[in-house]
Amino acid sequence: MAEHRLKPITQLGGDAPRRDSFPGLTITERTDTALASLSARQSKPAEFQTAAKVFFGFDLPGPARSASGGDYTAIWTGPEQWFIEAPFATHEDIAPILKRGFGDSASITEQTDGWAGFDLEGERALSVFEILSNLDLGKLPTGGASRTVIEHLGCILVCRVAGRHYTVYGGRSSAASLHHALVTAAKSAL
Amino acid sequence: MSQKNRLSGGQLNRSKPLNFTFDGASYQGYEGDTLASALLANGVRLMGRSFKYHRPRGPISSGSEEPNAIVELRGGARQEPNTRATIAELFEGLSAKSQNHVGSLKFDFLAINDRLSSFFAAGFYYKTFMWPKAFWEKLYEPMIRRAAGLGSLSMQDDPDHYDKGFLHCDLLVIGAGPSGLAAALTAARSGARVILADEDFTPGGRLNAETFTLGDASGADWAKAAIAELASLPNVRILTRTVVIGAFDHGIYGALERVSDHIATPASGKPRQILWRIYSQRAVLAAGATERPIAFKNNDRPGVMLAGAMRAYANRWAATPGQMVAVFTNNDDGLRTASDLLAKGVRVAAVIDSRSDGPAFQGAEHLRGAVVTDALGRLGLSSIKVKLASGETRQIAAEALGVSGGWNPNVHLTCHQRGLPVWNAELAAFVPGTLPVGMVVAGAANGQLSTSGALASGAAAAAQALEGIGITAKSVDLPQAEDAPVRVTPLWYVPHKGRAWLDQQNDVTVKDVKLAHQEGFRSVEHLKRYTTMGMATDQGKTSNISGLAVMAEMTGKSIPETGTTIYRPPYTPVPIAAFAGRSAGADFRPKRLTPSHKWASEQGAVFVEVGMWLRAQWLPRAGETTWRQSVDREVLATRGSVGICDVTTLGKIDVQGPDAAEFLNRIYCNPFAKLPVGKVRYGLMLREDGMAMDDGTTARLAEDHFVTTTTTANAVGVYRHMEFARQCLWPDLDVQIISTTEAWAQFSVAGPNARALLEKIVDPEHDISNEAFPYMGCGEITVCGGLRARLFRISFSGELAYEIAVPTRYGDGLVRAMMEAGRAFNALVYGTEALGVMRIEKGHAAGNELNGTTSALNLGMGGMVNKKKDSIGSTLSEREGMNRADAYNLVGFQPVDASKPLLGGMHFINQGAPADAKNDQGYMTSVAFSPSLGHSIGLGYLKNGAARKGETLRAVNPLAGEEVMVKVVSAHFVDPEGERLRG
Amino acid sequence: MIINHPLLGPRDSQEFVYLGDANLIDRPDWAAEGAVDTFHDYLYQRTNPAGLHQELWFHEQGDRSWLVVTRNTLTHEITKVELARDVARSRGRSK
Amino acid sequence: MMRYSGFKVIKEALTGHKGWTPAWRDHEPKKHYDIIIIGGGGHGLATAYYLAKIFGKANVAVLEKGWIGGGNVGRNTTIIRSNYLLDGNEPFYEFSMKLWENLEQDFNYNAMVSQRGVLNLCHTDAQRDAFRRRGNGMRLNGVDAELLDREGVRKLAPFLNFDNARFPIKGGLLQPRGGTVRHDAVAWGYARGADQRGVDIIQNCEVTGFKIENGKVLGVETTRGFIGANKIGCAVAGSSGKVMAQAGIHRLPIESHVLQAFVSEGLKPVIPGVITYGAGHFYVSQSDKGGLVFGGDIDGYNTYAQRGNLPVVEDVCEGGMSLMPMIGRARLLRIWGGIMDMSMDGSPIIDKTDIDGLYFNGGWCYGGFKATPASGWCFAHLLANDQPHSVATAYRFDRFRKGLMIDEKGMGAQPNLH
Repeated sequence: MAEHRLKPITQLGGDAPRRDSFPGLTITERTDTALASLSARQSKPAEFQTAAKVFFGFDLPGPARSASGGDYTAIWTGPEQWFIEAPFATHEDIAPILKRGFGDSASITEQTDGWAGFDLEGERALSVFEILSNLDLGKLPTGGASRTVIEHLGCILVCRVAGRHYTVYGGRSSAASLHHALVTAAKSAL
Repeated sequence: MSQKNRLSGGQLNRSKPLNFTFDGASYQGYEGDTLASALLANGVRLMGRSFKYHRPRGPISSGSEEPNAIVELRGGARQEPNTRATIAELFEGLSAKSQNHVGSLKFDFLAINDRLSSFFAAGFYYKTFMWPKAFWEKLYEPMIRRAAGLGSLSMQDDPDHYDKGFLHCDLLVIGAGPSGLAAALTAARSGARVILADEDFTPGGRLNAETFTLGDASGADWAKAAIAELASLPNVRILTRTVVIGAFDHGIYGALERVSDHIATPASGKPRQILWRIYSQRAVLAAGATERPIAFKNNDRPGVMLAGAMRAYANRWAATPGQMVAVFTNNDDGLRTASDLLAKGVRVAAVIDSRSDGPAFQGAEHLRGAVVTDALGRLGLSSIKVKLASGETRQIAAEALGVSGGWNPNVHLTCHQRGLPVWNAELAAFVPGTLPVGMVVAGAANGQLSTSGALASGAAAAAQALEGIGITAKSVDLPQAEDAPVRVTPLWYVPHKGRAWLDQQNDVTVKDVKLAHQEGFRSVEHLKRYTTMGMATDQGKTSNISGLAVMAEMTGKSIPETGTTIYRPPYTPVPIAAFAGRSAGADFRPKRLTPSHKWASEQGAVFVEVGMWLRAQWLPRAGETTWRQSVDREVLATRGSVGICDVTTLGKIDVQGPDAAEFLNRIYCNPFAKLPVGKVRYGLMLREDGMAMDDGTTARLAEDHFVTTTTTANAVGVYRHMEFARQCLWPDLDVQIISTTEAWAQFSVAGPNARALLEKIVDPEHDISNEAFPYMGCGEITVCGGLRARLFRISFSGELAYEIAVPTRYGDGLVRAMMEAGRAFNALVYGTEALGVMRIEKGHAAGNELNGTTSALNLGMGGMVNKKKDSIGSTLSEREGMNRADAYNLVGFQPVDASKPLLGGMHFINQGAPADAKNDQGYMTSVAFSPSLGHSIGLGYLKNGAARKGETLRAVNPLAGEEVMVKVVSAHFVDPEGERLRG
Repeated sequence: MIINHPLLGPRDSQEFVYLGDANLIDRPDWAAEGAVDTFHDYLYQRTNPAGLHQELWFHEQGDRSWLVVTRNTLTHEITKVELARDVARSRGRSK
Repeated sequence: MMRYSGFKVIKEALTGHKGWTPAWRDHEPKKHYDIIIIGGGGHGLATAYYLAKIFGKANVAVLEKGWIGGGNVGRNTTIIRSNYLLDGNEPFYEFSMKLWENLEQDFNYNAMVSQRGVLNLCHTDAQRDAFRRRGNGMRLNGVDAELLDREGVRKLAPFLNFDNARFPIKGGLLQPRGGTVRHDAVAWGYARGADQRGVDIIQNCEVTGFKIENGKVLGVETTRGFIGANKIGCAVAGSSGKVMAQAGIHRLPIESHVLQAFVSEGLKPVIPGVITYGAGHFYVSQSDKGGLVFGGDIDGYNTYAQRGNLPVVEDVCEGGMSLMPMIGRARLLRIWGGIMDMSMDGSPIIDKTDIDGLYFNGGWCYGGFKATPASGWCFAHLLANDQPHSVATAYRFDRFRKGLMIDEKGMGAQPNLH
């Protein structure tokens, strides 16, 4: 990507990711991830399968799961649809990168700035989620992922390490409200 | 005052005395007390006044079923009306006030109602207060309202924080008495995920109130050990101070945890209460039973209480309502109260047993075959009158009377899905009938009233529940415990001329039930509604069955034939704030902020709520004193040079795939199949009923790639609708859609200098000249030295205009860069008001016009509905009622006198016709002051409006007594030929 | 309520948005004779059964699937949950 | 015929209440009636009352499957108002309001009609414009309406959240004549009035089938035997689908949904009239007993179960805590649910059916209570004269086919959005 002269801001409006610490938990603004949606086209299922294998080097995960390999993590978000995570620094242009791998066997849409991610890490993570999410996170294994609702906001929740590390993606425009909800819950529970 | 009625023993922490006040007087109690137990220990029996007759009242129970001892707890903004003293945990500094009296608790002027009670019989108000007609609202009702109600709200915003949470388990055990503990132990040892919820602050249920032993241990100690074991297991969650309030569909239970109610104020950031939504595979209801009173004359005197409660106060709380007590019972359990109080050193004046054939009682005078006929002592019991088996009446001095009419299983949660309980003649009580799916009932709640029976049924219930979800229960060794039979001879009330209370809080007496019967209100629901029985804060927990029994006697039917009331959630009342949780006040709903929010805040923008979004409404500058000054300036500057507006809030849906064009062709009423790549087209989307659903522009970025925009308000609904079409109507169309609304920061750049400004932003390799990038063109470009961006040549304002989009994180940078680049043109950012003014000047429909009842024809776009293809809504838009000659058409209006303002919501009346509904010609949808034209303008729907341009009409606003003469004009006020936007 | 999503397992119904009778899948042929009448029946007339009801729910706060849920309107018991796309295809809908 | 009065109450109080007689009598069904009304709810009883009183038809029976007043007239939030937007509705609801205003003297029963005002709040300029359109429409129909600004609202309800609101209060539309009525008393008053005029009120009598020959209805099968009739009117609200199916009408422009409602513990008076939040699902009034009576949106799924679920309870309380956080410590005492017959445009139907002699009254959505008197009168008019009453001409079945929907909210053919 060319060097341009526009300065980015984080989803919370800052210059650098924000970090909030609580006993047993830290909440960190996630700003280093590029995202795109990848949807298989109905007309070319075989080409899509092949492309996915070649491009990622791993099988795309099934419902409520994510899978990782190399630069990429694929999160199942719906039937025949995945969100692809990759390092922002090298994949800011993630949509054309994927397009090159999938051609017209997939529909690909840049989602990087559609979402605001927060990482919740620490041994008390589940105590906080229990007042945020109706998902049974106690049973969600490492790699589990689900779209759900947190404090009226549609979110994508990814379990990086069961019981310890979760990522919550919410709509970028409501990042401040999502952050407020996470921090309020952490104060309340911890 | 000393704790003159404090006994020895009990489960109190005597090393921790607590000071508290009631009605301003100071008292002391101990950790482990409730407000009621501490007051009783201090010799206070009078704690409240009844609802209707303002009768003096004391506690009749020691639990959440309490109808009488309800107080205003705490003060200031934290004042809690109607709090049951019987479950309010004592804490240092607690202050409580009695409620519902005029004057003091002891001398309540409204006690006059009691003297006049014969005029206030059940339903009296339906028969009077009707004359003269105006008096109801002016005199009678205000009088009634002033007298009614119980406690008071502080009228201040609740300062506390409430949480909502979600828990999952294999087995939810409701109640931690003997059966609940046995169930929880069974399930926990079997490896199931268990949640054990109990409303009390000390789990154990009746085990804490009784002197029975379980094996070698006291009941309380056994409970403590069981809880300790459960707490040590990782698969068990114990929730104390948590009442399960409702059984909802599919194993979902609501539960309220009182996290901080036992301390003066919640710790900083901590919740007062949490509303848990518990997802259970199975549930064991072990909610115990509630004792019921026997009604007799003046049975509501302070000091008359349930026998089991009297015993609980003595055993658990080491408190007695008096040093000389008596017991009145129709069953064996009542006798226990007498022996337990004797064991505590309280004198028992007599045991009045309505049965002649019950077991003999030693230790106090046992009057068998006798009944209590009256209670004396206005502010507190002093003596009772007893009718002996011989027929003689005897007066017996007593400060308190324990009454037991038998026990009613707590079947409430079994009824929450409209299951009906069934009558059990042996217990003379209703027991659970049809159960919610997944629920098993155990212990006293299921009619197993002995400790031994409760333990066994708890273990069995857990095993049965687990079997249903494929878990084999391990058997649990249960301790030896009492297994006494119930032996009850029903006695609901003692017949007498005086008033005998059933529902104490609402002052419903046996006479009222009889009157209801006399007047034909004989079904249970009629009885309840006519007399208000069971509608008080205790929901009739101690009165409903007795009332039913009296009605059964009247009708000559059995109790089950007479009916049962439907118990509904919540089991006990729940603060409204707890149901709201964190979604209160300004946190009611999340906010959505635009990419330029930070920049606009720095500029001092005034923001407005648009759905969930906050958008800049206008950006005032120094010296501007009214919003109109700012908005007029923004409009004129834009039309005069260039203005920028954040339009990110418009929905953007990415539509891709080989069938994307065909899909859009069916979603929109106008054609899309042949839209060239690099072009944008306006689309009108109809609902299937032919009414306009939404509108917006769609850009074709590639053969198989479109970006569709929706209005801000409809973004979510349109996406849902498109998914419906894609998945349900045409499942084999190869099209994929996804929202990209927030991924792109999008700005409108409008005005004669728009292109000049953008040429400084858009990288030079992209030619945006009019020839290379004409009106309705679009393309992917780069800006500011290589950042990927999208450019659309579309115009809402009617000016030469573009919309430019960059990834959202750069939106803030882009607006700053554009302001910098626009300095030479005096570029400014305009808000939603100026946006609105310009769209009205241009005659574009927006939310006010797309109100869900307007068709394409109404909007003046009837011709857009293409009849050569199938599209949603096209067929039903052909219906005759939607194509009448006098259908509404969207037209423009301007005041005949240019100085007159117009208002949205004015109605149109023909000149010379009276302003009434018959002559209503339509209404004004949107208005603005047009700074371009120097007068107000409006859009509106007018019957047959398209054919009426040039007419003069009255625009009336009877709400304000105003009217303005308006001229019907074209809705395109500015640049009607559209020359500017093509320039 | 809990909807047992065919792909995701049990989910709180609060994540879903309800539309109505699953017969809304059976959109009539616009080009047929009397289309206004058939569209009227399709859009406005409901059997509204007291008992088993096939109905459309959208997993809005989830995977964005439209589901056909078979639910008893007297007890709320759910006996079947299918992807609406599969149901639509089985009812002969295609492009 | 016993007349209620203050004098009578005093006399009975002094003589031990021995003289009161049943408010209505229990009848055995006769073999045949001129008119049978199915449904002993508010609308059915009102229909019978007006048939007898206004249209001179006394050979009428009301058949109720359970106890009268046990349907939606006994489970609603007791609000009356006539602040409708559209021509098809407004005159009808104003007719109803006028009947409310004279009801108690008319049927000699104090139903506590209390016109303390209905205030709808608005939170955006567009909402205010829509309220101005509505209020002006009301005024053109001769109905009272006032458009309040923010300060006007503050004067009326100073306890609302003016300072820390997610959706600020911009103003409100007030109908001063709106208010509340003691709901059960409406059913009982109509029942008593109808009974006194010769109508047979038959409880515990469930209709199980219709006898229809040659397209003409002849009577109903019931749990208490066959009862013949020349005409039958069906006014069963949430059971419309079930009962009409017995007559062979299997599809209606109606869905059954549950609306939950709530009451708090009794409190000293705080809420003056009825207040409706315009940015969330919450409306509230306070009963004469002191309970806050409140509600919000329907649960949103088809059901006949008369009970709902937690999400809506929470949503409604969230609305309340957003609009008036001072109610936080008031406790919600009881939740109940009623089955609403939600029509396809949110407006009711009072019409003949395709079966000769069978008439239908339904589709009231959650607005049926306020309509009770007018619905009864207009249905009686239709039954007696075979012509719609002039204020109910729009409530026809065929309006959907003709494209003449009466869609107050503009939500289209989706009942759970009305």
